[in-house]
Amino acid sequence: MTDTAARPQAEGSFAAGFSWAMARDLTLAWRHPDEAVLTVAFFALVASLFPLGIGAEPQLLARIGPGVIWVGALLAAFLALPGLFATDYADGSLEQMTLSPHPALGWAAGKVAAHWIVSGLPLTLLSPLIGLQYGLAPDTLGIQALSLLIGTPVLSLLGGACAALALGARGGGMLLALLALPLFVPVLIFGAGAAEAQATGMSPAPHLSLLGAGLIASLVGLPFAIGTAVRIAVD
Amino acid sequence: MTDTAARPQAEGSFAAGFSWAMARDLTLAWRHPDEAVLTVAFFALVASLFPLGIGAEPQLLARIGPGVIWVGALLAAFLALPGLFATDYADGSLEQMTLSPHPALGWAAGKVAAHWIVSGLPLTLLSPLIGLQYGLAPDTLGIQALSLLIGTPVLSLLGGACAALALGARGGGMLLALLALPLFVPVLIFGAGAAEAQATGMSPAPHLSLLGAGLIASLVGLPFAIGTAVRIAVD
Amino acid sequence: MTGKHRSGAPDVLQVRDLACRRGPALLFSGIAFEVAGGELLCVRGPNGCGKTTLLRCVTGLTRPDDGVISWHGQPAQVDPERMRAGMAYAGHLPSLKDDLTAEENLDFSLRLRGARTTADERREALASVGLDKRRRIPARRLSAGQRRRIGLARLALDPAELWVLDEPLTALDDAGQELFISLLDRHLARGGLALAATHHRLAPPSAVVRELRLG
Amino acid sequence: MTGKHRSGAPDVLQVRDLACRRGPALLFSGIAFEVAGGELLCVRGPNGCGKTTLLRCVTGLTRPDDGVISWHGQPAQVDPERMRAGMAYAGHLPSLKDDLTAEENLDFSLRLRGARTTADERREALASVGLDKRRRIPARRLSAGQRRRIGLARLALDPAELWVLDEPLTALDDAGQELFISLLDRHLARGGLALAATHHRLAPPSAVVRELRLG
Amino acid sequence: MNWFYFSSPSTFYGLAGRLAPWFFVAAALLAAWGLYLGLLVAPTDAQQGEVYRVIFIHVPTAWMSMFLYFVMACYCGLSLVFNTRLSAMMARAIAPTGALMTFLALWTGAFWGRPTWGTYWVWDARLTSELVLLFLYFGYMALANAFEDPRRGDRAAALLALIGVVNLPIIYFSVQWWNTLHQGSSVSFKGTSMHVTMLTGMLVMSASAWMYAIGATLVRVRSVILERERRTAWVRSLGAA
Amino acid sequence: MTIWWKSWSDFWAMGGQAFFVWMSFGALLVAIVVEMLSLRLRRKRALDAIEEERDLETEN
Ligand code: HEM
Ligand SMILES: Nc1ncnc2c1ncn2[C@@H]1O[C@H](COP(=O)(O)OP(=O)(O)OP(=O)(O)O)[C@@H](O)[C@H]1O
Ligand SMILES: Nc1ncnc2c1ncn2[C@@H]1O[C@H](COP(=O)(O)OP(=O)(O)OP(=O)(O)O)[C@@H](O)[C@H]1O
Ligand SMILES: [Mg+2]
Ligand SMILES: [Mg+2]
Repeated sequence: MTDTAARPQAEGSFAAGFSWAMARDLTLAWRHPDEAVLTVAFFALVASLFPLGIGAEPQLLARIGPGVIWVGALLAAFLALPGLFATDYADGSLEQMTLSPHPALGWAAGKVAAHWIVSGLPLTLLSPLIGLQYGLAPDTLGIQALSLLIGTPVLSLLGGACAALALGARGGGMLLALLALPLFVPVLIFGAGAAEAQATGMSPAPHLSLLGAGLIASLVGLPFAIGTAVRIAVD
Repeated sequence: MTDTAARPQAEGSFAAGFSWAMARDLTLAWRHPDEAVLTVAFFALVASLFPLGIGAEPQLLARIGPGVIWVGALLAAFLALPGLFATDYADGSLEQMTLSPHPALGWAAGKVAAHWIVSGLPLTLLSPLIGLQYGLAPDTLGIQALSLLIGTPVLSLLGGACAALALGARGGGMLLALLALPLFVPVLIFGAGAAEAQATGMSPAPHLSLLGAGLIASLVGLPFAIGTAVRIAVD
Repeated sequence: MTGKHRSGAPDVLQVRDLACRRGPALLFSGIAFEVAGGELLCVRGPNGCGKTTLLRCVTGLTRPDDGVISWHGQPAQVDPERMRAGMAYAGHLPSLKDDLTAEENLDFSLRLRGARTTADERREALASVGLDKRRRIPARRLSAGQRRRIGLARLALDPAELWVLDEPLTALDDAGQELFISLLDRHLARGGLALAATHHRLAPPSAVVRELRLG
Repeated sequence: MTGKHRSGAPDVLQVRDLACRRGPALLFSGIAFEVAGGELLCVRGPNGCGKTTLLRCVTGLTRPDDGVISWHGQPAQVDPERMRAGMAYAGHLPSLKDDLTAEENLDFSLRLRGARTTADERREALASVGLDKRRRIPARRLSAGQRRRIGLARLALDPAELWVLDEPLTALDDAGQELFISLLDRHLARGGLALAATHHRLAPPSAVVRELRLG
Repeated sequence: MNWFYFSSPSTFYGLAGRLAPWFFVAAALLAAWGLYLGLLVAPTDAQQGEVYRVIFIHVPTAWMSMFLYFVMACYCGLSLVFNTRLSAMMARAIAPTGALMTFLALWTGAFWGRPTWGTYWVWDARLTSELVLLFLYFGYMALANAFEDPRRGDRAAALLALIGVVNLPIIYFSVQWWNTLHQGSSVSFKGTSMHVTMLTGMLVMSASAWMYAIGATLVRVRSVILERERRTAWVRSLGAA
Repeated sequence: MTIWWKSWSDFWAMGGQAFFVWMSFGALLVAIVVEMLSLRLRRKRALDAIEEERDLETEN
């Protein structure tokens, strides 16, 4: 063989791909911290739109609180989705990722992880504050935050898969909605269910364990699905 | 002067710009009817998420019905916004529009009109159905639809202005949320207020006339603002 | 600026004292030139010297830091619509809609320019750039060169007096380049004028070609 | 296919019987070629003949309708990761992030390719393509040619054996084109191989250049 | 006096530096006087009790929140029409102080509302439009900083500020146009329904807030000028000294 | 211009509404402190940026 040995041949690995994608997306997000700030601002805005539209009776608010917070979280997570792959697709970065020696599993998971850190995590941290506005009890607030902590990564993973699928397709963001929202619904039900169970004096454990099971299943299956969807999109 | 007179010099006009933009955007939308279908689907989904997150007690639902429908409409209108100028910006069409002999007022208004026909109108037409699910009374349904009919064009105009301003900015959708949602709030309040007044036996007229005044003011001022914002964006 | 020779026609486009800064640096300043009917002015210079910026300043897309652009003897700010009606700009971006066919793309871009053309004229123009068979295919399915050719067809039908062209030969094969040259030649012969930024040699046979060196 | 002459090196890339259809039409079929270390294969043909499609089939981005691509004697499907590690693709799209600086763009794209480079190497590579002063500017502020030059710096540091290049000379000025040729020449002299689709003449002095005509 | 002389950032930088301390001194003196009147001298309000003393910050900050927005919008208009650099910088410098004033009006209003209306917050027209004002300030700042090229940010944000001006009359007249919980104007040109010490205290505090806002804006605009002109020769020589 | 209050403790108690009054005046104080600090910080940052750039320039 020829003397390309002068330069060591490239080696791909899951870890390298994961850390590459995460580092890059976090750098991009850090360059514009507004994005993360704005996710949170959106969440806060949606949560305050409801008292506007519905009126501000304390019991009513406490009653719909957990549901509204989860719907707000879901919409905020959802809004951040189109950006997850769209720009990488348009500027050709996705082609390069598909052609890189790192397995698709790695960079797909890395991108979703970065997305969660920028959108899901701040949202989870903010939720107790919003909950206070709706007059939720302290223990309910805790369960609410816990359910978001388990639930939002599932949202990011599911959303990532849908975003990747919708990439090449026409209709853009709306198609995404149609695909992602129905998948989000079970997460919403168990997530809001946990806080509501706590509020009404029942045990939130069954809901939470279901959410956890969902998280594990998504972690195992979805990054691979995302990689495959991206490969189809760039063809 | 030279003999370019062989080809008649181009003439610009408001009407030509308006009809050009509307025809083009409707053609594009028609090529993918999914977009319009999906706006409506998103609206329907958001509206049905609430009973899921909150639980389905009839009185509670009837109470929050108008608010939820308006919030759903607002979010659907909002989600359709980024697409309004983004692709035209990315592929250079906006540059060509700014350089066309037609005044900016014309094509800006045309684009917003097309956007409303594709997103706001179907949503208004669907609202009575959703209202029925929430158990609203027939007269409330009518006022609800009327308030949407007056209010959604305002949302499209305001949203269009914000989308044009946010063009090329980092932070994308989230910045748009920060800009647009606070401006949407008054529309939401008066819109939902109209239906609620009707539901509680008061006159919806003051709310509706305020909405109407808002519509007239937006029609007069905002297309011009949109044109200016686009001009700033392509610089 | 090196002019081979100047025709006697009156100057249609006059630029005086143009300056533009980008970030910290002054890209160019004190640029002055005029172009008369039948003339082609080529803007040349290495990558990043400001050719694109200069062209955009002339069209009015970018606001220059200094200088005056006159159109038929009148500053362009006075009646920008008039200058826009008389000027066609073809920049780096294609301004094609991927979902529309070649035919529809051409139709819409001409209507935006306020040009009145018939379907036959448009069809003929597309045929002349070699897209006859592909005029019903969505633009996203066309090759890089075929997409550029839609732009050529647009130029051929645009009534504008001034063409402002940024890298017009990109992605075109030899036949495509010849086609472009002949289009440009016809435009200039008719009394039109053109301003182009390019790394290639442009030599339409019947025209006065001048050069402006930047950087 | 016209080969000037063939070196004795073993073939690294072998393509047999490749066919691809787009829409109703067969773009090409029965395409076969092989490229050995030190060789450059130029794919030529008029606009829309399928050059880009051919290149994408070879890289594995597009699935061909028929044919086998072998890498070091083994069909590429058997171990796609191995072929991907040994191949760098530079297509129509720049794969630059507008918000990252030239330096960061280069760093991330090399890490994605699994290449280990030091900051000094990257800085030097950027300097060699003339971006020394602009390496801290976000890519969106760079001119068309400067953006392409980041791609040249990337190629210079990529350890890949095979370069797949689609219109590599687009938007480059004369100095940039020479720069690219010398990079390509160094790559080939080292025993690398390259596959390029272009409308320009490419003649790196020390290499075997062959042509594949399509359409 | 040659206004163009001072509209150049480099001269204005010096001028602002010399003027700002005086505005702060004036603000401090007026505040001391106003707080003395408001907190120590003024009598209790018959209906509301002592909590009415919130008025001495609520009203001045509420007025300033609107007034600063108006001034900011004027600068924005100037910068859009005449492309003057300094007015864009002034607008940027005003925004944070304006947002602060808006926030204070909301906050003090909320703590006033709890004992008088029994709630911290209601969605009535004035409160809502004041909240929208806060978001307009935030939107202005976010948009102005969202662009790579600061001058693009200036122009886009200026347009937003001009669109938002519509909100000002809504805030101001909301108590007249709608039947709101918020009370109507008690200061008018025809006369006032207030105790004279209260009125003086409120006006003095307003003057103080005004001086403070000018001072803060001048200090901030100096930083903005430095950020924006940091590559010019005069800034270079400035730092080297 | 006589002082209204009988004693300091009266003053601090604000007729039983101390919480609301002092939350408001306290917020004013905090706001001014925060703004002053942010003004300082912004000026320092601007000067640092100038310094840094000058260093970079002399280095090249
Ligand atoms: C968060 C809640 C509140 C907000 C956003 C708010 C906002 C405002 C604004 C913007 C103004 C100036 C309007 C103008 O000059 O006409 C104002 C004035 C005033 N507010 Fe409030 N306010 C709030 C709560 C309250 C409460 C609870 C009270 C007392 C019960 C109150 C009493 C007043 C009074 C007396 C004025 C002076 C009116 C005048 O003389 O013009 N406000 N408020
Ligand atoms: N759905 C379709 N129907 C008909 N033709 C199609 C379809 N999709 C693609 N094509 C054709 O396939 C070809 C794609 O060619 P490709 O992009 O590979 O060309 P190329 O040789 O790279 O051209 P260029 O020199 O212009 O870049 C084009 O001629 C295009 O018109
Ligand atoms: N914010 C900035 N800071 C520094 N330089 C900048 C900034 N914005 C733009 N530039 C520079 O301004 C120039 C813009 O040039 P322009 O795009 O007009 O070049 P061009 O002559 O068209 O080049 P090409 O031949 O590559 O297309 C580039 O050199 C770019 O690096
Ligand atoms: Mg250029
Ligand atoms: Mg091609």
